[in-house]
Amino acid sequence: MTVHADPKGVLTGTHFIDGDHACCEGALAAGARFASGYPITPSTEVVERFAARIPSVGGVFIQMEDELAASIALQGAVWGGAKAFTVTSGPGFSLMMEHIGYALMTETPCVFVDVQRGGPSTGLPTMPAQGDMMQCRWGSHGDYEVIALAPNSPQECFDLTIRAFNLAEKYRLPVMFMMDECVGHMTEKVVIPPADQIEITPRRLTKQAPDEFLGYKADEDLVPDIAKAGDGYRFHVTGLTHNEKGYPSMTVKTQDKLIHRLQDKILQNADDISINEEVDLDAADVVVVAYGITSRVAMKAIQMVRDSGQKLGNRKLRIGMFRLITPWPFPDKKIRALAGRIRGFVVPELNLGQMSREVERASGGLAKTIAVTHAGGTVHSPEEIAEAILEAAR
Amino acid sequence: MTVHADPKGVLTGTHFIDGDHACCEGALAAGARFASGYPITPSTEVVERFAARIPSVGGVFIQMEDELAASIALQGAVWGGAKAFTVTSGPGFSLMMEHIGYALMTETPCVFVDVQRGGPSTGLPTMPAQGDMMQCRWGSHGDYEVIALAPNSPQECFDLTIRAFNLAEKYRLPVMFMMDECVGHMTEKVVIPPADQIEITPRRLTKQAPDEFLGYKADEDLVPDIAKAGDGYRFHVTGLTHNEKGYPSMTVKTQDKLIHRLQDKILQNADDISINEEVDLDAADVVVVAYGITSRVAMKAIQMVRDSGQKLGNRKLRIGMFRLITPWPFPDKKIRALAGRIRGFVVPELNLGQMSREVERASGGLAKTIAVTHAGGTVHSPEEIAEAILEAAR
Amino acid sequence: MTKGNVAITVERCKGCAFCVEFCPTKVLALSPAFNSKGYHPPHVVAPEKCNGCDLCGMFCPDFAIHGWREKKA
Amino acid sequence: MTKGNVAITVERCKGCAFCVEFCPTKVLALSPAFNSKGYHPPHVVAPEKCNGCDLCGMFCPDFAIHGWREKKA
Amino acid sequence: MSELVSLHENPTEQFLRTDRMPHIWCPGCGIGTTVNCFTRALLDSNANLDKVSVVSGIGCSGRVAGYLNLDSFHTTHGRAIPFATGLKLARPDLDVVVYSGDGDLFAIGGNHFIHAARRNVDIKVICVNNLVYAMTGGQTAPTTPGDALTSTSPYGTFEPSFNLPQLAEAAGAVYVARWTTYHVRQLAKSMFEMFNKKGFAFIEVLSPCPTLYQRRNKMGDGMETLRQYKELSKRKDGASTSEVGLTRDGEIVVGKFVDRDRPDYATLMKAHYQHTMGDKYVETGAIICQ
Amino acid sequence: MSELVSLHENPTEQFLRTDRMPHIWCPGCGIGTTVNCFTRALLDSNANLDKVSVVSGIGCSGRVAGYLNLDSFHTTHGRAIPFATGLKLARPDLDVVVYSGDGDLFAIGGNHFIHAARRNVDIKVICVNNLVYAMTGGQTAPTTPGDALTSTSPYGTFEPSFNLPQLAEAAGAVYVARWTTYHVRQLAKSMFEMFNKKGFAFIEVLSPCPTLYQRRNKMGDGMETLRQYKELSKRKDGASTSEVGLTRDGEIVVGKFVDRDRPDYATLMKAHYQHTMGDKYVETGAIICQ
Amino acid sequence: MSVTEIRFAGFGGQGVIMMATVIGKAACIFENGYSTMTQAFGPEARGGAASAQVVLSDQPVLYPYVTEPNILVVMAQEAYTKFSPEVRSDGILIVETDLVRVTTAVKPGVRVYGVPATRLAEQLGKKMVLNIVMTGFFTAVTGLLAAESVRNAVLDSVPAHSKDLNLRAFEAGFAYGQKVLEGSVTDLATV
Amino acid sequence: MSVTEIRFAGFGGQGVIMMATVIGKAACIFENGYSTMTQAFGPEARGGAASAQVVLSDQPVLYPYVTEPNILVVMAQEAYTKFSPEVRSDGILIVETDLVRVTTAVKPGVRVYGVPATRLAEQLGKKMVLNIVMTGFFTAVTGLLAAESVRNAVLDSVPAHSKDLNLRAFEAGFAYGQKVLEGSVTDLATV
Ligand SMILES: Cc1ncc(C[n+]2csc(CCOP(=O)(O)OP(=O)(O)O)c2C)c(N)n1
Ligand SMILES: Cc1ncc(C[n+]2csc(CCOP(=O)(O)OP(=O)(O)O)c2C)c(N)n1
Ligand code: SF4
Ligand code: SF4
Ligand code: SF4
Ligand code: SF4
Ligand code: SF4
Ligand code: SF4
Ligand SMILES: [Mg+2]
Ligand SMILES: [Mg+2]
Repeated sequence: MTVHADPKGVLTGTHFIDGDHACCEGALAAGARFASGYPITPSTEVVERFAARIPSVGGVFIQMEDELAASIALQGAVWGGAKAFTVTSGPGFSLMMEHIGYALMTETPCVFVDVQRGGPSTGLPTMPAQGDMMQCRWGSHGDYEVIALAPNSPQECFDLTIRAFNLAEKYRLPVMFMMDECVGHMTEKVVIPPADQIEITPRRLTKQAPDEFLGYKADEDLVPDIAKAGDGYRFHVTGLTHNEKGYPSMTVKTQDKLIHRLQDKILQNADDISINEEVDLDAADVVVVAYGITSRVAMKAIQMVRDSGQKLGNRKLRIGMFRLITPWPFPDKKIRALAGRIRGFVVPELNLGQMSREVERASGGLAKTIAVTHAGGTVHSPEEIAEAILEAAR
Repeated sequence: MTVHADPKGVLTGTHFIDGDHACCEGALAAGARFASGYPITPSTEVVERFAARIPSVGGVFIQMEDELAASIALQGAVWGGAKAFTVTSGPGFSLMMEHIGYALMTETPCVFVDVQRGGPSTGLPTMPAQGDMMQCRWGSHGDYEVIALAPNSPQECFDLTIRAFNLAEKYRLPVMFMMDECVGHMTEKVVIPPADQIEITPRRLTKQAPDEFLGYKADEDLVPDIAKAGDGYRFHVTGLTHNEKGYPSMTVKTQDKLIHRLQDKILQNADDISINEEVDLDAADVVVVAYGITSRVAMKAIQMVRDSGQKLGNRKLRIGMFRLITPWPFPDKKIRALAGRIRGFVVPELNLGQMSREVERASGGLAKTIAVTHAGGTVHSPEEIAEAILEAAR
Repeated sequence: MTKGNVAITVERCKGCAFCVEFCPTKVLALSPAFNSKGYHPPHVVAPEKCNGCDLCGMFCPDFAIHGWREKKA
Repeated sequence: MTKGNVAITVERCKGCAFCVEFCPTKVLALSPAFNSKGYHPPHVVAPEKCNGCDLCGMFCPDFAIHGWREKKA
Repeated sequence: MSELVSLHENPTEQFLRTDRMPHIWCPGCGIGTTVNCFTRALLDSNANLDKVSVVSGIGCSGRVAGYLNLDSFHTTHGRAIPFATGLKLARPDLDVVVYSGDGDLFAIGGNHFIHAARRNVDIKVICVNNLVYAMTGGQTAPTTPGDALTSTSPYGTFEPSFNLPQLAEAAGAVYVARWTTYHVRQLAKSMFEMFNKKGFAFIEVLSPCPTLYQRRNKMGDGMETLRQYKELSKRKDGASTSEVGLTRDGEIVVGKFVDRDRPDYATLMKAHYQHTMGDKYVETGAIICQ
Repeated sequence: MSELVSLHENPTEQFLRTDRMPHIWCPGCGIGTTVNCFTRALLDSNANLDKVSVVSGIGCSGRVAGYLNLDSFHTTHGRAIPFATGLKLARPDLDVVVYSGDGDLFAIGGNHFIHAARRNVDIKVICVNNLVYAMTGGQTAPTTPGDALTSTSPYGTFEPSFNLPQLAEAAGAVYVARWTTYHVRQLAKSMFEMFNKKGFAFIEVLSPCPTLYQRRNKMGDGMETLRQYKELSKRKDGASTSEVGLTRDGEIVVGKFVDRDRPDYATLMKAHYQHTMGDKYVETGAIICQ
Repeated sequence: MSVTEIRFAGFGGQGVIMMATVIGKAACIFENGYSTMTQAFGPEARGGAASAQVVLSDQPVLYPYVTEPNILVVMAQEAYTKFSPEVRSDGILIVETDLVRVTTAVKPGVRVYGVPATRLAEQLGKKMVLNIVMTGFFTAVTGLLAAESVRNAVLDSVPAHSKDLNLRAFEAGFAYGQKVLEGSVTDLATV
Repeated sequence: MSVTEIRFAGFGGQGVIMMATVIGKAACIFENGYSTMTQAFGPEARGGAASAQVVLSDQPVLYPYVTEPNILVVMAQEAYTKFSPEVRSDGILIVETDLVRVTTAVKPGVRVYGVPATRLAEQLGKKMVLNIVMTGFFTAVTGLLAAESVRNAVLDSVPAHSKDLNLRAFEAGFAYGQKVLEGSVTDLATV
C-alpha cells in the first residue's frame, strides 16, 4: 500500500523560498497538522509560515509559553493522532532535551527541528554554526540512539523534512532535523511535486483489539504498533522504565530489554535509515566528509583542488566526497571500509570538531582524519578546506 | 600562597556517611556557602544536608521552583562573590543544559553535581547508571570543552568535590561532578581532615583598577581574572559572543578567538587538570578503563582473573587498570600511548557505551576496545567484566 | 430505611480506619486480625445499621471497601 | 521664570520628534537638515522659552538631548 | 450477604487497572480517596470513558494516571498541562483531565498553569495538595504552609506559600474550588460540575501525606489529618480568593470560589479565523493523520 | 549657550556605556525613554551606584543591562529573576534590579516571576511591555492584546492576554504600578519609590515598538503611540488590579495599584533561624568567598 | 561556469530583500539558471542597515555568500561606504542618486549608474515602491536578465492589489535605465 | 581476604537502615575494618518493604552489594519470603519472632536465631527502639564485632536525648542473645 500526501497540505509548484519556509512546506506535505513552537532566531520563520498556512489547510499552530511546553505539547497532539513537530534553535534545543528523552522512551513519533546558530549560550543568534550535532545525539540524560538528518539546501529542507516525518512514523521515535542558519535563511528554487508523487508513511496504528493490545511489544523490526487516544485502548504511557503493556516496571531486566530494543531498532535498521551522498569514492585518495551547508563549500573546495591539477605521484589527485545526509546513526561501517583504502579524511564542520571525532573513531586508525574546524558565524572559506585536502593527500 | 579551608565549614573527623552527604561536606569544606537546588532522586540528600548544615556555618540554601532557576540562581550568587553549586540528577541535568552553556560562556566558576540514575527519561529514578557521561560533555548547544570528575567512593565524593571547586576557580568555569546513584547512596568511612590541611583555590579576583579592568582578557594560562559585583568595576556579563571587555561583539573574529580560548584553557592545561589512577599499567596485556562505581567492580573482576591464574602464552596474564577520575578532558594521549603497547582495552560502563567510544577513538586502531555495556539499574557482575578481559587478551 | 450492604476486600486494606471513623451509622470496626500484609482490616460489627451510603467506599484510599443499596425488586 | 538651556547631540538623534512634541514651551522643531545617519535632529527655535525642565531629556530614547536650569550664581 | 458481595462490584473497580493493584500509596494517604471521588464524578457525568484522557506529571499524585484504566499519560515533571494542551487542541472530542500534585503543578509547572488558565484551554486540572513533595522524600513545596518541617527545611519553612485559588483566578481559570479528602461527596460533586464546564477548571484537594508530611510534623496519621480537616474546614462558596490562603493550622476555607464564563481557547480560535479568513478557513475537529 | 552646553552633561550620560553608543534600538522605540526615567530615579535615590546591579534577560528590552554603566548581567531568556534572586541572597548589600521585556518576564519567565513574588525576594522588577516579542521579529506575546497582527498571528491574535498587575498582586508583590513611556515624570517617581520599598516590587511600563508592533498594526510610529498613550491613559492609583486589564485600544489604567508591607525573604529567613536555632545560627551578610 | 555575485544594500524599510528576491527568482524560475539569495540578519540591524546577496550561476551554486560582487546596488550612504570597496574592478555599481554620493574612491573600471529611485517612486504616488523602480533600473543597465523574466518575478512577488503599481514602478525604473544607457540622462552626485 | 555480607530487611518505620548503619559504623570506625552500607530505595517501597545491606571486610570493599548474605536479619514476613532463599548454607538467619514465621524451607546448615525484639522494645517503653534491641541481639549471636564497638556505634548514631534508652535497648537485645546462645530461651515460630 502506498500512501500519498494529502493534497491540502501540498503547495505543488516551483518556488523561490528559504530553507525555513521549505521545511515548513515539507512538514505540511508530510501531513503535519500540529505544531507547537516558541520563537527563536533563526528558526522562527518555520512556524511563522506554519501559522500563516495552517488555518487554510486545517490544523493547529500554538505558540507555547516556552520551549519546555513547546516540546511536550506536540507529543500530546501526537498521542491524539496528529503528526506534529516543533522548531527551535540552540538555546531552545537545550531546553528541549528532557522531552526528546521522553519522546524516545515513550516512542512518540514526531520531529524536532533545530536550526543551528553560533553558540555556546546566546552566542551569535543570527549567524550559522553546526555546533549542536553531538548535542542532538547525546544531549538528553541516559542512553539512546537517534536519527538525525542534515539538509544542505532549501530543496532538501523540503524533501528531507518529509523523510524525517516518515522515519518518525516508521520507527516510532522523534527525528532530529538539523539545519543550520545558512541553509535556513538561504533562498533558492524549491520544487514541490504533486501530492500523489509524495509518499507518506502512515502511523503504525495497531490492528489488535483493546484487550490484546500491548503498546510496547515490538514487531520483528523492533518497533511496536501504537494506539491513539479515544479509541478504547485505555493504554498507559510513561517515561519510567516500562513493560510491554506500558506499565512502570522498575527492574534491571525490563530496563535491559527496553533500552536495548530502543537502541537496536535504529542500529539494526540502519541500512534502511541511513542515506549518504557518495561522490567519486571509488578510487579516491582523500575523502571529504561533510554535511549541511559545509558540504557545499567543501564541494567548491574539491573543485578548486581538481581545477588546480594537483598530482599524487604522477597521476591526478583523486578526491571523493561523503556527505552525511543522516549524520546519525553514524555510518560506521562505510567509513571504516573507506578508511581501509584511502589516505585520509577531511572533515570540515562549523564547530570545533564533532562528527570528525566519529570519523576518527570509525576509521580505527586506518586513515588519518583532518578536522577543519570553525567556530561559526559564517562558513569556511573553500581555501581552508582545499588546504586540508592537500595535507591529507601528503 | 596557600589558602586553607575555612574551619567553619569543615567537619573534621571520621564519619560513616554516604556519597551524597560526603559531597555536601566537600562543598562546605571547599568554601561553598550558597546552593540552589531542586529535589530529585537520588541527589536530594546533598542539598538536604546542605540545608541542615548551612545555617550554622553561615550562608544560604534556597530551593528554587525548578531546575532552570536552580541552575542560574547559583550563578547570580557567584557573581556576587560566593562559591556556589547546584545538585541534580538526569532529568534535572537535562533542564540545566542551557545554563551550563551560560556558565561556560560567561566563565562563571561553579560546580554542577549530577548523581546519575537509570535513564533515559524518568527511567529508573532510584537505581544507578552512568548514562550522562556524554551529556555532560555535549549536552548544551554549541561547542565547548568541559571538566568532569567521577568519584568512586564516599571518601572521593568528599575529596573530589573540593577539587571540583578548586578547578572551577582556577579555570573560571563550571565543573561537572558526575556521581552515580550507587556511589551517592553508599555509606562508607569518610575521613575529613582538619581545615588547615585542606587547600583551597581562591577566586582569581582582579587586582586591576576598574577603569583598566577587562573581564575577558586572559592571562597566559588563558584564564581571565574576575571581578565581583559591588566593587565599582561596573562590568558586563553576557551569553552573547563578547570581546575582552565583556561587551557583545557579534563578529566572526571575536567568536573565533573567544570560543577557541574557552576550549584551549582546558586542553592546554589538561596536564594540570587531568588525574587518573593508573594501576599495573607497565607491562599490561589488557587494560581496563573504568570510572565511578564501575571501577570498583572492575577491580574485583581483575582480582578474579588474577586469582584464576590465567596465562598468556606461558606467563601470567597481566591486567592493568586505568581509572578515569577526570573523564573530561579525556586523556587522549595516555590512551593512545597505552594502545601502542597492549592487546586491548576493556571498558565497562553503566551505559550502552559512552567513554568506550572515546577509548576507541583515542586508541586509533592500535588496540582493540571491548565495551562492556549495561543498561543500568544495578552494577555489572564482576564475571561479565572478567570475561571481557579474557576476550581482550585473546 | 433502605437496606444497605458493605463489602470488604481484605487483602487490599492498609488499615487506615477511615471507613470505620466516617461510617455514619458505625457499621464497622477494625478487626484485631491481620491481613497478609500485616494490617488490620475493618470488619462489619453492625450489619443491620448499614444504609449502603458508600461513604466508606468513597473514603477508602485503597479501593478495599464499598457499600451499596439493595435494589427493591 | 528660571532660565533654561537645552543641548542636543545631533549625531545620536534618530528623529523621533518626542522632544519636539512634548516640550511644554515649544522650544524645539525638527531641523530640515540630516545628520550623518539620515535623520532630522531637532534644533532650538525659541531658546528664550526654554525653562530647563528636561522633559525633552526624559523622553529622548536616544540620549541625544537634555535640558537644565542655570544655577543662580 | 456474601452472595450479594460477589454480585456487586466496587464502583471504582471498573476504573482501575486491577492488574497493578495494590498501588504504591501509603496507609492513610489521601490520593486514593480523591480517585474514588473522581470515578464517582465520571460515573455521574455519563462520559464516554473511551474518550477521557488523564494526564499526570511526576510525584505520588502523578501516579494516578497509571492506576486509572483510561487512556493515561505519565508525562515529565511539571509538564502535564502543556501535554494536555496539545492533546486537547488536537482532539477537541476528548475530555482531558490533568491530575497531579502541588509540587508538580505549582513549583516546576507553575508557568504552564498560569498560561493554560490565561488561554482558557478546555482542560480540567485536579491538584492533590499534600503540602509537600512527597515522592522525593518530603521536601518543601511552594504550598508548604507556615512553619512546617520538611527534609529541605529541617528547621521549619519560612517561605510564604501560594494561595492557589487566587493564583488560578488571577491567571484566568473559569472554575475554581477547594476541598479536602474529608469532603468526599462535595469533591465528587465539584468534579462532576467541572466536567460540565467549558474552559480551564481547577480543583485543589487537600490530602494527607502521613508518611512524609504529617509524621515529620508530628501531626499523626491520615486519620488524625482527616479529623483536623473536618474541624478546621469552613465552607464559603463564592469567597473572595484573596481571602482563602492557607496557614499551618488555621481555618481551611473550602467551597467553590469561581464559576464564570469565558470562551475557551478553541472557541476563540475558531471564531477568530471564521471572522478573519471567512471561507478560506478550514475548521478542523479532531486532528488525526491518515 | 554653547559654553554651558559643554559644561553640562546629560544626567543619563554617567549611567551609559558611552563606548557602546549608539544603541541598537530603533527610532521612536520607547526603551531608551524608560532608561532616562530609571537614571533619574537612581540619581534621586542617592544610591551608591557601585552597589546597584542590573539583570536583564534576552530581548530588545533585555539589552538595557548592556548599556547601563553599572554591574550588569545579560542572562538567558526568561531567567533574569532567578539570577537576581541568587545575587541578592548572596549580596543583601546590593540593590538588584531586573530590567527586561514582557516576553522574557512573562512568557518563558512567568514561573520565576510568580515564585519570586511569592517569596517576596527583595528585587525590583521593571517590565518594558511593548506587547510583543520584538527582538525575534514581532511574535505574539502573552501580553499582546485583542486582535493584533504579529508574525506568528498573521490573521490577528485571539488568545486572552495577561493582566500583569493582577498576576503580580496575586503572586505576592508588595509594590505594583503601571505607566507608559508618556508618563516620564510619574515613572521616574515610581521607580524612585520602588527603590525605597523592601521586597518584591514590580513596575510595568507600556512602551512603543514602532518597528515590529505598531507598523504591522498600522498604528503609526513611536510618536503616534505616545499620543495614544496620552489620550487613552487614565490614572487610578489604588485601582483594583482585577480591573486594569488592557485591551487593544481601550483605556489604559495607570498608577500605583499596590503598596503593602510584608517581610521580605531574607528578613523571614533571618528571623526564622534566630527563632529556631538561637545561638547556633550564624547570620551572614554578604556571602563572599575568601 | 559563469557566476554573478550581486549585493543589494540600504537601510531597513527600503525593500532591499525584496529586490534580491525578485532578481534571484527571475534567474532561477523565469530563466533557466540557478540562484541563491541570502540576507544579513542581526539584532544590530534593528532599524539600521539592511543587505541581501544573490549569487547567479548556470550551475548549482555551491558557495552561498558574495565575496567580491560583480554588481553592487546601494541605497544608503553608510552602505556605500561599507560595501563599495568590495566591487570587482570590472564590476557595476548602481546607486540611488539622492541618497548616495559617489566618492572618487571607486575602483577604476567599475561602471557606475545612478537613479533617483525614491523620487521616481514618489512620482508614482507611493515611496514604498522605490525598490521595484530600482529593480527595473537594474534590469535595464545590467542586461543580466531578460526584462520579461524580471517583470514576471515582480508580479509573482507582490500582493495582488499592488501588482499594477509595482509594474509601473518597474517600467519607470527600466525606462530610466535605458535612458541612462543612451546617455540622455546623467544624474550622479560625486564628491 | 575475609568478607561478610549482611542483609537487614523489614518494613518502613522499623529502623532497618539504622541497624545497618550501626553495624557498618562499628566495623569501620570502632574496629579497624572496612564496610560499605547500601540500601534499597524506591518509590515502590512507599510505606512498604525496606532493606539495607552491609559488606564487611578486612580490605577495602570493591563490590558494594550483597549477593549471598552470610547473615540475614528479617523483621517482616514478606522480607523473609523474599530474602531467606539467598542466605548461604553456612550462614545465619536472625528473625523477629513475633513478626516472622520461619518455614522449613530454610537451607540446612543455616543457623537460625530469633528474638521478640518488638516486645522487648515495648517493655522498655518505646517500640521505636526495636531495631537497637535487634542490633544488640545480632551482636551477641553473631559474635562478628566486639560488643563495645557496636555499643559505641549506637551511641554515635542516635540523638543525645535518647542515648540512654538506646543503650538499654542494646543491652536487652544483647542479653537476650546471650541467653539464646546458652540455650536458655528458644522462641521461634516455625511452620
Ligand atoms: C525534571 C525533574 N525534576 C525533579 C524531579 C523529581 N521529582 C519527582 S516528583 C517531585 C515532586 C512531586 O511533588 P508533588 O507534585 O507535590 O507530588 P506528591 O509526590 O507530593 O504527590 C519531584 C521534585 C523529576 N522527576 N524531574
Ligand atoms: C531559550 C530561548 N528561547 C528563545 C529565545 C529567543 N528570544 C530572544 S528575545 C525573545 C523575546 C523577547 O521578547 P520581550 O521580552 O518582550 O523583549 P522585547 O524584544 O519585546 O523587548 C525571544 C523569544 C532565546 N534567546 N532563548
Ligand atoms: S478505609 Fe480502606 S484501607 Fe482504610 S481501613 Fe477501611 S478498608 Fe482498610
Ligand atoms: S455503606 Fe455507608 S453505612 Fe454502610 S458501612 Fe459503608 S459507610 Fe457505613
Ligand atoms: S528643557 Fe524643557 S523647555 Fe527646554 S527644550 Fe527641553 S523640554 Fe523644552
Ligand atoms: S527625542 Fe531625541 S531622538 Fe527623538 S528627535 Fe528629539 S533628540 Fe532626536
Ligand atoms: S509518601 Fe505521602 S503522598 Fe506519597 S503515597 Fe505516601 S502518604 Fe501518599
Ligand atoms: S524592534 Fe521594537 S522594541 Fe526592538 S528596538 Fe526596535 S522599536 Fe524597540
Ligand atoms: Mg505534593
Ligand atoms: Mg516585548
